Amino acid sequence: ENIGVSMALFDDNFLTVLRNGMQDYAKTKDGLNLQVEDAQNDVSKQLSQIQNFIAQGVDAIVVNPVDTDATPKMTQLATAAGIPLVYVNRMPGDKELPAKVSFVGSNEVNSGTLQMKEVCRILGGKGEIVVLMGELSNQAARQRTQDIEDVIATDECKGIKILDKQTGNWQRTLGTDLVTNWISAGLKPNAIVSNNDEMAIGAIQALKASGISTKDVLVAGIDATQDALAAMKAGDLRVTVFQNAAAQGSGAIDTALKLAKGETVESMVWVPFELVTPENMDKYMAKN
Amino acid sequence: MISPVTMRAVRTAGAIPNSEFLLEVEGVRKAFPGVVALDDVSFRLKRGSVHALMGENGAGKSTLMKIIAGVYSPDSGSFKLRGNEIELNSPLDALENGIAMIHQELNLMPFMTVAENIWIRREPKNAFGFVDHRALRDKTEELFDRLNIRIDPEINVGELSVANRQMVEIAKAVSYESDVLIMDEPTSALTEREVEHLFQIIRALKAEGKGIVYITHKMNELFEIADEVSVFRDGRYIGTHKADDVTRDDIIHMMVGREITQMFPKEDVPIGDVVLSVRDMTLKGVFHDISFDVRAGEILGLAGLVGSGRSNVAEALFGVTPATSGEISINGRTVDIRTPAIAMRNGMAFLTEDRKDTGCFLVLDILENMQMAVLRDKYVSRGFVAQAEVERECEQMREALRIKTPDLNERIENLSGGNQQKVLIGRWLLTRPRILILDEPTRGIDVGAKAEIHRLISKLASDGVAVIMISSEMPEVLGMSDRIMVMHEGRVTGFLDRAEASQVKIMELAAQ
Amino acid sequence: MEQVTQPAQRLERPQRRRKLPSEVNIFLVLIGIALIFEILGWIVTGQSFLFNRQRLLVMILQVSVIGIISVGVTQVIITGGIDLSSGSVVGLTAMIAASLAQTSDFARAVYPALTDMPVLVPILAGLAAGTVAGLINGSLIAYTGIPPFIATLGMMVAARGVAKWYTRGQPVSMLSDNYATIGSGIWPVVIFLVVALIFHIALRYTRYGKFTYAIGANMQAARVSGINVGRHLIKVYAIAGLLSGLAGVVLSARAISGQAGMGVAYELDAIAAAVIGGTSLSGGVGRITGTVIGTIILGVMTSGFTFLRIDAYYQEIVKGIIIVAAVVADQYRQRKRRKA
Amino acid sequence: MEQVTQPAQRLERPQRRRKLPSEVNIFLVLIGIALIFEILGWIVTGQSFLFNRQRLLVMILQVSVIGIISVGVTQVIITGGIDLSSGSVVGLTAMIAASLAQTSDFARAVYPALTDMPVLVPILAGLAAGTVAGLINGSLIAYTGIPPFIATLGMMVAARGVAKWYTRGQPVSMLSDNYATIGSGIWPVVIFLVVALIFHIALRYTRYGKFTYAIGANMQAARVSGINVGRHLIKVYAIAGLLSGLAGVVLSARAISGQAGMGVAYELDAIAAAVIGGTSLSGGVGRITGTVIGTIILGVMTSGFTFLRIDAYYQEIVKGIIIVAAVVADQYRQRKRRKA
Ligand SMILES: Nc1ncnc2c1ncn2[C@@H]1O[C@H](COP(=O)(O)OP(=O)(O)OP(=O)(O)O)[C@@H](O)[C@H]1O
Ligand SMILES: Nc1ncnc2c1ncn2[C@@H]1O[C@H](COP(=O)(O)OP(=O)(O)OP(=O)(O)O)[C@@H](O)[C@H]1O
Ligand SMILES: [Mg+2]
Ligand SMILES: [Mg+2]
Repeated sequence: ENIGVSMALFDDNFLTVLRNGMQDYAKTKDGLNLQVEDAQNDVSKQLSQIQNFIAQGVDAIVVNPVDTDATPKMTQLATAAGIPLVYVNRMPGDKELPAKVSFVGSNEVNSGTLQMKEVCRILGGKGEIVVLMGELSNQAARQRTQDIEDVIATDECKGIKILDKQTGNWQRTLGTDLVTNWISAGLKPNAIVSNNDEMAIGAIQALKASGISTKDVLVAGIDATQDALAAMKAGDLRVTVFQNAAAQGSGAIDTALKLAKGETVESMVWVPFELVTPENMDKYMAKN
Repeated sequence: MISPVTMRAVRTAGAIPNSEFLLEVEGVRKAFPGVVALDDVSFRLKRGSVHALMGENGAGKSTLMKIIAGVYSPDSGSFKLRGNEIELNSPLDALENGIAMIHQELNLMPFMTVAENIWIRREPKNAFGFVDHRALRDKTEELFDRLNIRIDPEINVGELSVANRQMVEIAKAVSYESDVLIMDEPTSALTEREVEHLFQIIRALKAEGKGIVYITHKMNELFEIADEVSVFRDGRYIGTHKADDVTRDDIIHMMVGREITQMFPKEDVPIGDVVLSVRDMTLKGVFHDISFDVRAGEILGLAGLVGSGRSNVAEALFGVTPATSGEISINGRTVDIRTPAIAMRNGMAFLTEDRKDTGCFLVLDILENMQMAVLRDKYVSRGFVAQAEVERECEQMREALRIKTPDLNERIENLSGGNQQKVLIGRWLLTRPRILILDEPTRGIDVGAKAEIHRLISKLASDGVAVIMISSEMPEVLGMSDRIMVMHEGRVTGFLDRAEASQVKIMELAAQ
Repeated sequence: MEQVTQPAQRLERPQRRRKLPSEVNIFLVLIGIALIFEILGWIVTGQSFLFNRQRLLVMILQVSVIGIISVGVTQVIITGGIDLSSGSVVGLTAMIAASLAQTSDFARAVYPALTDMPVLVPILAGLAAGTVAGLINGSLIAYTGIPPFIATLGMMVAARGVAKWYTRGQPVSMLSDNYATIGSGIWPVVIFLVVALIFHIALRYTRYGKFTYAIGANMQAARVSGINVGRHLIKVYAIAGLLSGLAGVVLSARAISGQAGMGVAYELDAIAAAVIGGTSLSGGVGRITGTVIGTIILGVMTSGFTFLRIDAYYQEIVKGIIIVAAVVADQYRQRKRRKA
Repeated sequence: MEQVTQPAQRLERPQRRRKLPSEVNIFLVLIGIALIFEILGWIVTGQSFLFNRQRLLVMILQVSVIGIISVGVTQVIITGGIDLSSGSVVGLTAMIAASLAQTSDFARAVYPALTDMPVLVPILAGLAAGTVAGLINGSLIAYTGIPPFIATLGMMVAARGVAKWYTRGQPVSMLSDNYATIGSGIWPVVIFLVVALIFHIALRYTRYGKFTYAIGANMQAARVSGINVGRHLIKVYAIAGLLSGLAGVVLSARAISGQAGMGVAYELDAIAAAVIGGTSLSGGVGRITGTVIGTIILGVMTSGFTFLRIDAYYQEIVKGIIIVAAVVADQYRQRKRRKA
């Protein structure tokens, strides 16, 4: 079988783990040929890649959508060509997925919620935080930020106040710069909540450079990357959220194969988020 | 075949066989797409002599010199320097073998100082290997003193007038102390004073035993400075003579293959009403209180030394750099000329002095270059250009001006300088102006074409066009003008009628 | 004194050269690239690359948005300028157009009162927004005299900001079927080619075109020739903006969604297409036909990579090499012909 | 012919204008921007913007990587060229340098055999990789005659591809403490300023500098003056590549991690810094001092926005406007002075 895969972005650490998960899993299957393309965060490129796959006559397509609101068009293209389609990691915006189209992934609403609830618990429901946001035109950034705000709106976390939120475009050095700028502006947050681990690590570096202990300022990220877990081991990062990239990857390939063989599968295959704290971190050490 | 490196070694060692000729070129051929620029051309340059090169525009003079200076490589032909066969692969090779050239088109770096321009690649260094700016300045001043040039070495070249840039080019070429010095129309931007000054420099170099190739279209210069003269026509070598053995007419005949009877065919035409009237026009710091009238059918010559502000006055008249105060009226109506577009609407046309900077669209073809100005208000309907019509007009203009080109779709870049100038004249003639301002209209134009352009100007005047002609060539001003306005340092110093005007009187007013 | 006896020679040499338009070169490069893929295709996959209608369509389809921008950018480059803002303007106009093309059965519409509008409304809104951006670029360049690079860089940053601010980063979806039609099937290709044809004619046969070339060839000379350079530049940049707006409309219709991140780095592809097609960044030289070919080269490359299943890691490396090689080959052929 | 006897007159106007360096203007613009933030700071937050050592440091720190690139880019632009590849080369060299700076206690090192190397090894590897990229750019431009835009665009795409391919997209982390030092504290700022100083001197006081300006001002003139234009261009692009390599090293040391996506779009910021600082894209004009000021303007802006807690959505809009306004103000002052 030939499966065409269109990834939203190659340069993203998490998506790289996901991609590798798919490729590693594909190697265990005889006669399976994966063709992975990089959409470079461009909806139009992604659409074109799907159309190229269709012209190629692949047996199934796996899409990690750039823009979850643009998926109806992709669904339509694949359905019209009669080729099975599996969305992975980012939940498609379709009202309903037709037959031969599925989604494999985690519910993004959970990631920010798990993260913020833990932060709230550690802070005891009160304190001041700053938020490091991802790239603003990116859905995960908006969703995770929204989750944080939603948690703060609940009764048990009402005492928490957001001092400022700015975008670090997912990047470590921009995270460092932002936090340094905040510190120099006299902000004294109790916690820095970041939309991903990279910016969280940047925040830790900024704190250290400014002589502030990570014991006094809680830093939280999402993704449980290698660097993040190392930081957690060192006691600098206190909260992160594990999203099982490998499981999503292999799940997506499995689902695609089943669809290609004509089997029916559930339209939503969930792989849950898991909260990672210093207590349970060992079990995630070699995963992402 | 001796490599340039060996040559250099030999030369520095002083072990040069003392052959009679510095330079011998044999059977050179060079073709550009569609044009054979040089065909089996030979040329020899003697030590301690000035060898003039004459020929119509596009005859191939510059091309041959560029080959000698290592800019172009010839398709075939042999090349001897001081009796030794040699091959030049780059301008650097030529320079290191003692060949320096003043190019027809100025080749200076506008944002760098005069001193930096002259000594580029040869900057004096201090003990730490850094460029020594003080020494750079001193060396330049020394050079300028020797050549009797007065230009601030630390001013940016971009701020100099064309004439001064030309002087910088001359100084730069001299500074190489090379045996062979090629001058491609060095005086086209100079007035008599600087020309005389340049001749002094040339005589000194000649006395040092150097060989000078001198290209010009000005006959009088030829007889003043040249020892020998070679003539080219259509890429072919016609002949070489001692300057003393030939007459003006001989040379013209060799150049164009026919007689040219009258150089300044000024017709006497009835002078009409005042068309353009200028009162107290001032651009602060540049020119002051300029007042004059031009009548229909009249040719007003503008004379003055380099930098006297003639070009600035013309630019102000045409709205390129408008004056700060004063009044311009056309046909009795006061007009506020703020842009060239307004000037054109009032029937004006302006041929600028700097072909390259303000004239040619180098990368466009001849046709586009010629039609650009007229499209403002002719040959266009609903935005579309009536291409066939314009092309016909341009073709006629090409014939009238005898522009040498295989076809009008050639890039103007590939034309010889004189032919470029003709295209630009054509551009303005197409607009059928009532007031024509010409700034150095025959710069770089050969005798034959010059006569034609003069006839054309005359003809326009007789059709009732008011002409203002700036020229640094005395005979031209004297021959063509009905009246001459002389300027000095941004002020009008006097008017001379055709009858009373003479070179001496103009110089008196111009130098004050 | 030897006497020259022969009569004055004809100044004009008789042979009139047949000049091929310079696009022929880059067209040959395109054919070359396509043939290489065809041959490799038979070797590697045993399939034909070119004889596949669907693929031929996708090849152009996937670059038609770039192509539309590129037509505008070509004109800007011919004037000697540059437009870095096109990608961001695509993003902005995609948002604006999409926000006016939503259906009423969608609860989160940007303008709940303005749903189910006739399809012309979002289209015109997108075009207008693009034109305004272009007008701002042009006016800045004409009246303040700042370099086009800076004016359009400022617009690039600011327009992206406005696009994100417009719906606070939310994508705009649930667009009407009528609107989606513009971006479906062969439509984007048709729009691209029609736009290209219009401006091919405009550049070659109208005064607008002549003045555009003149300004790029020598701005100073253009001014002295009576061209109102400022006003003309504003026109050219406005048209470039308009076309970016059109690109934004087509893109959002194609994706049936408007997203603030749309069009990132499109300006580079558009400029690349123009330059590959022979437009000179120093101004005065360039043709729409060349740009179209340049655009198609980019498209053929993308499809060819997928077709040959070239590993995504190598694709970019190969793409970079092909861009350079295409221009080198073009230059080489041009030089050789000139020598001949 | 009458003889001219009087001595040659002074041909040039005698008055020697006292010229302020043109950077004074843009410096005043910088001061202006800083003062606006200072005043707004007191109004909005009741704090001083400028009198805060930490902020002053971070202002430059956050742009020092851009600044290092910009010094190289300035030289390229002075020759009349452009370098679009710097951002990608930063990504590539960051990966390469980082891969040689890993510690041995990390299980998944890129080169398990090459861990715990002396810190000079990754640094030199990064610099070498950057220089090679620059040499390729320069050679393409010098020998094939293709426009710098295309050569460096090709490199931009290809180098990013190589960066991704190098570790198949995996980030490279667990770098040694020695290596991390290069990017910590005030080091990046020091490196940036030393680099700027070196090339300020090189451009003003060495033949290398004179040739660079000469080529940009008039390439034909440079050639007939005997300058080997091709060879010099290769040097200039190689130096630009070297500095991008240095930037990659500093950036990866600062992040203590090498990632293929590093440096995206840095080339635009670097070019913007140079142009804001007065470097002309048409070549021949530009100074490192101006570039440094241009870079710092970008840094002040970023810090100012965070300081004033300007909503992220507005930041880009304001940034775009400030870039344009800075250059407009500079031009306006320059023109006024010229008239005076
Ligand atoms: N780079 C070029 N490409 C194509 N044709 C050229 C090029 N340079 C010169 N030519 C052609 O070669 C011929 C000789 O030109 P050249 O410049 O040597 O003439 P010239 O004798 O110096 O004329 P002028 O007196 O006008 O300077 C002309 O027909 C010109 O059009
Ligand atoms: N771009 C410029 N910047 C500064 N000074 C200039 C500039 N152009 C001309 N000038 C100066 O203005 C004065 C008048 O120059 P203009 O060119 O009008 O004189 P001209 O009489 O036409 O002489 P020329 O024979 O050189 O054309 C000169 O002193 C010249 O140095
Ligand atoms: Mg000539
Ligand atoms: Mg003059």
